[in-house]
Amino acid sequence: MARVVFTGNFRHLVGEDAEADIPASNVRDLLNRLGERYPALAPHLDEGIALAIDGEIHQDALFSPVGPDSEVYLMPKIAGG
Amino acid sequence: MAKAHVTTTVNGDPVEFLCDAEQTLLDVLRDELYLTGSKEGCGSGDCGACSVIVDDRLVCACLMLGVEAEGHSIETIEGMANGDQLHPLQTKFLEHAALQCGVCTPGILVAAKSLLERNPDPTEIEVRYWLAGNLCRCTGYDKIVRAVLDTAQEMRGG
Amino acid sequence: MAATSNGKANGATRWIGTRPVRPDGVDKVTGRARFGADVHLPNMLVGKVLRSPHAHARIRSIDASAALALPGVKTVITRDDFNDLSSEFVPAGEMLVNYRDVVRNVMAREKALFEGHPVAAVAAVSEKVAREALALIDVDYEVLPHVLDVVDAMAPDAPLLHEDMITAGVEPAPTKPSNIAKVVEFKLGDVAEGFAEADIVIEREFSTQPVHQGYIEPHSCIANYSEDGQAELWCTTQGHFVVRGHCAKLLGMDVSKLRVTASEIGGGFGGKTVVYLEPVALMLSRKSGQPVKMTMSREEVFRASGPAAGTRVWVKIGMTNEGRITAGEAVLKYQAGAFQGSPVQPGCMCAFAPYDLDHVKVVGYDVLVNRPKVAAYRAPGAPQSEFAVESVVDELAKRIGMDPVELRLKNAAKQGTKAAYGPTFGPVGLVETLEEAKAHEHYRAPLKQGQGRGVASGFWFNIGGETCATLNLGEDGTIALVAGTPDIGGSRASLCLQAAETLGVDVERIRPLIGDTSTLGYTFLTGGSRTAFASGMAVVEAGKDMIRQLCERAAKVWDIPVDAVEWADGEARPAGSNAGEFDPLSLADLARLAGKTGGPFVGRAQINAQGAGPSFGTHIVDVDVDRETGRVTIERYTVIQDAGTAVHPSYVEGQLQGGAVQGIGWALNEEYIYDDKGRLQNPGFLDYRIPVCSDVPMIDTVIVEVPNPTHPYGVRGVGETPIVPPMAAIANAVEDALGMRFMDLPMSPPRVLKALEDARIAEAA
Amino acid sequence: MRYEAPETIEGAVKLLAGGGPRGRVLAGGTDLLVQLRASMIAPELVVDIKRIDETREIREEGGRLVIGAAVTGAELGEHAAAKAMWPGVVESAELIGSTQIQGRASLAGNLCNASPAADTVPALVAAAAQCRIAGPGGVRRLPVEEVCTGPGQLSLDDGEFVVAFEFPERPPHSADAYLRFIPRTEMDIAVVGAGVSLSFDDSGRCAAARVALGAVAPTVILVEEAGRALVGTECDDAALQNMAAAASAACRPIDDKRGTVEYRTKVAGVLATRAAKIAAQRAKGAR
Repeated sequence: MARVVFTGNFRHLVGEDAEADIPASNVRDLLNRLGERYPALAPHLDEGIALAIDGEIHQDALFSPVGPDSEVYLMPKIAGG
Repeated sequence: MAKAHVTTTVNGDPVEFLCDAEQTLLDVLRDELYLTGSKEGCGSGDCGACSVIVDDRLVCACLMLGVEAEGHSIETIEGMANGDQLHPLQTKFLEHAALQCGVCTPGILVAAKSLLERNPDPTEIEVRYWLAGNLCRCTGYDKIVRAVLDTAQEMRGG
Repeated sequence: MAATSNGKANGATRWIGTRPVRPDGVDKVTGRARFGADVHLPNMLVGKVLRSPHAHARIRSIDASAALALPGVKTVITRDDFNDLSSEFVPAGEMLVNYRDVVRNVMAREKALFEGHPVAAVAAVSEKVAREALALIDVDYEVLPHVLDVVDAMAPDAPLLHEDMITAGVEPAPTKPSNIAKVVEFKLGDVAEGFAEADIVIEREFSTQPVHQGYIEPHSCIANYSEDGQAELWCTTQGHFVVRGHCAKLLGMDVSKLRVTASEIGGGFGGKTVVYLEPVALMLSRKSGQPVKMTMSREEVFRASGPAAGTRVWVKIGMTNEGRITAGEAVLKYQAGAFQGSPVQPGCMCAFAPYDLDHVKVVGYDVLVNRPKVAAYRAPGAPQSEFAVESVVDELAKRIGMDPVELRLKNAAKQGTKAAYGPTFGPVGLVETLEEAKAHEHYRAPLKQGQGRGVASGFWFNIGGETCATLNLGEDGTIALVAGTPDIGGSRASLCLQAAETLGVDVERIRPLIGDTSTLGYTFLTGGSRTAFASGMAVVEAGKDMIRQLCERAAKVWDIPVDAVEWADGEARPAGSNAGEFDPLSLADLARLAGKTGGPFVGRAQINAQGAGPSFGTHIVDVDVDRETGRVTIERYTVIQDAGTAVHPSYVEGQLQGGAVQGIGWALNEEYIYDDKGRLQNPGFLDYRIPVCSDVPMIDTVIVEVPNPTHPYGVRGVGETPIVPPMAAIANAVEDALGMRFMDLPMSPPRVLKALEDARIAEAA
Repeated sequence: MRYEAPETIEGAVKLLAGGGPRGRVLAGGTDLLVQLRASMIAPELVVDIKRIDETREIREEGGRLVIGAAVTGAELGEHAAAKAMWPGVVESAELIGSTQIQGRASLAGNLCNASPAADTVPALVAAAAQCRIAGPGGVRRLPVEEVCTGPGQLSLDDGEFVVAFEFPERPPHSADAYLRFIPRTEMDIAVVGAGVSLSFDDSGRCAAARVALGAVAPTVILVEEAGRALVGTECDDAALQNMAAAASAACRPIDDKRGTVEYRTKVAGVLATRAAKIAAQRAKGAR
């Protein structure tokens, strides 16, 4: 079970939960399950998000692996100048 | 208004062109003679990207009318290398990585050449003030100043 | 097959870390390099934009009939020529863009939202005729009240830029529209608890002015739209694939029908990640049936492109008497300009990033004002919030008499620290930069009478993203490297070095090219400090792809299994039991045999680079202040930054130096000055004062290398972090010199002198 | 727009007198071309005076310096005699813009652009320089401070143009200095400018003093009270303080993008003091 932590405004979309344990082997699984569990979050998972998987930032990467004990932060997407 | 006929020397070659009275020397160089090495960064003499040498004086080509060039001699970045031999400043700018995007580089090289022709042994402060009219937004000027000082030393035979 | 690289992991590198002359260097010192405005096409027209003279006005009607009647005018376009687009967010340079807004930004629809907002454009046979035509276009405006300041724009009675704007991120959603597009919040722990643990709590409010990226090359492009619906576009941009996507969307084209070529780019710093002229030029070309060239004047660049957001930032930090920071809280209000999308989100995330904190709360507001839509500018959003935080941290250090570097070391984020914005840091180099600062001769050098010294640290994430690269092996064994990220400051050199290292060949044998949008797969732009990292990663992958092919071919030639071939030092060698059985086949040998053995070699990579390494820096600055005129002079400056691995150290140093000097301008003199009608008063380099050569000293650099484990050679990306620390470092140095803290930028002479005078008056009273 | 480059004063006068109100004189062009480009002006005729010999010469006429209208800052800076006689005037010309601008910008252009912030004008006024003006009525002379009547406004008649600047004879123990304040070290328009010209008697007392300020009023101003505060003194600190107070008191500046009223007023006194110190130093070393 990956431990998912919601940062920023994603917290507002998941009700009281700041964190959730989600079984997933990769980002796509994780996002699908998050969308099922938090319908309000679902529309935001398509664009504009980044995941920090064990500290490493992944953006637009559906098949990045998620480990059984991974800590995953759901954050806004980052760009730059 | 008919165009004016102007006879000049550009990088040592006799050049004739036709231009409107309103056209700047920079317009003429870039749009009539296709010498696009001189850049337009501001059009008001504030950035130095269009620096050229007219009769041994460093000027902004955007602040001179094309018609004023009649009978004068103009040097641009395109005339700086001698055939396939780069000018020592050009070589040193490459060695020192004294450019990033490179758009200010032609103007800075022309300005630096003009400095070294007048003052073969400038101090850092003299280099900085001479080049104050050449804006560079990428480098913070450090490597540019070092490249000019190093070239000066090399050209003096040091 | 066992491809071994000579990378960091194996110890010594042959090419990484060397300083060859850049491959595009000669073109750039001879004037040969072609930038945006350096191209002329046969039958070309000149396009010019008519811009709103009002900061806020409803456009009742536009009559272009007189302009169209002028001989030499080929076409005029207005809002009517662009289809309206619905709200749809896509990634661009900075966060996301909404096409509904993009189409309005390139050509005003219902309203002009800032002075300089395009309202029409004309294509004519010459610049002169085009200018005359602009004067003949009759626009009927209903001038509306405008708002420029972020706090004013948040007031309940402020003039509304978008009458249907409902603030996002607030529950329950507001019922009334406002200029606040979005509220964002980042929380860690419980700040109330943290402040309760503190012995000292300091709160301060800061302001920063919008600043322009200040690239020397104005925006420029040539569009050539043909009657068969295909088009080519040449433009100066940080990302031609992004330009293609935006333009295709705005013109209703298939992306395959639009080929975009990136010219050499004369600076961008984030400002050339969006489209301004490009869709307009394409539309003019489509309507006129001729190529159209458009170039902004410097004045247009200032009035209608960039800038970085002006901000108000409130910060509160608690600390124990021993110097442990217990909590940090901040409220950030960022100007977005005329459309939503300020970088307030990254501003929030970066604010406390250099610190290992248990309790953080940052709230950010994205606020519309009647100014040009902000664009990315080096570490977008971070310099403003970190200026505030690093100033308060300095004050805290002074309060307990602790050295400010010590205080930072005591609280520094390091590997394993839960970043204030959430995730846990992997290997990062903040502590290393602070240790270097402490040990640096500059930090201990005596100051002259009246001078002051300041330090500050800074953080930026860096990014990866979609990236392609191709290596084409020529028949003589030399290589053409094709990348899709425009070279804005020497990246061709760093890509060639990474390819040379991977392939084990001389870097001189690799010639780089920035491919157009039809030669490579989609590649995200040059920005986010991603080029050396992500294009580098792609080049390394392409190199490995080629090595795999080369080894397969050698195996064929030798008639041995492919796993019995190894690649080392630029040649295929028989390995294992076959070692020494055959003479090695060099790259040139295999290239020569290519045709007879199965065809040419092309190494490719198409990746979505993940795991960009965050970058920290620490700056030290000495200032002198003329007490009678208020002028602040930078006497000495040192930049220390973690580069992960410096592929070409000269260009890494250049990034650090350039970023620092841009920061000096931001700190001391750069600002937009508007009149009471919302018209910009200083749209030129004369009165928008970027640093000139004589304003600054040499900028010393120290490159720290804490490798990024996700990149084969440890690259992090270096371009953005160096603009983060200067404002606070300089404010801290001025405080050290004068005993007076400046919380409003820029610290321009009138502002400094006024503070000195006020202090003298207060002292006398 | 028509461009003409006459080779004689008479030729220029004839063109300008016939050109009507939309004829413009072109010397260095560093202001004119910027205004042309910004469409601030749209002259029908531009008369380039650089091919007239008198406008290009620096010479001494009976101990008095004469500088041609179109002489550039760079040329003036290289003229050892001019620099020795009027170091303040020369340094003011050398402060206009960048090296590139120096290669073109002229004294007359700087004056006739009629900006209150023109760098050379306070130095020329402090030096008591006169303009030699040619026109349909012949040649007349006008003190520099009387040429500009307001921002962009000149007292010259149609057909008139400045041919040269004439400087007074320089008594012994005299020198001038010019300082300006700009936010950067180069490339800016003066926020405040101060020109000071001093003459001392053999005993080291100030015999004559002229103090002129730029960018603190609609035109460059000659502050007679400031000069009087120095005359008869040894330019000691007390005298300089009085002079600075008089200088600040004479300011009638505006708030604009380059500075505030209070800033300009305060810094005018500071710069006048600093310039006076330099002039005094030079005068003591002179002759």
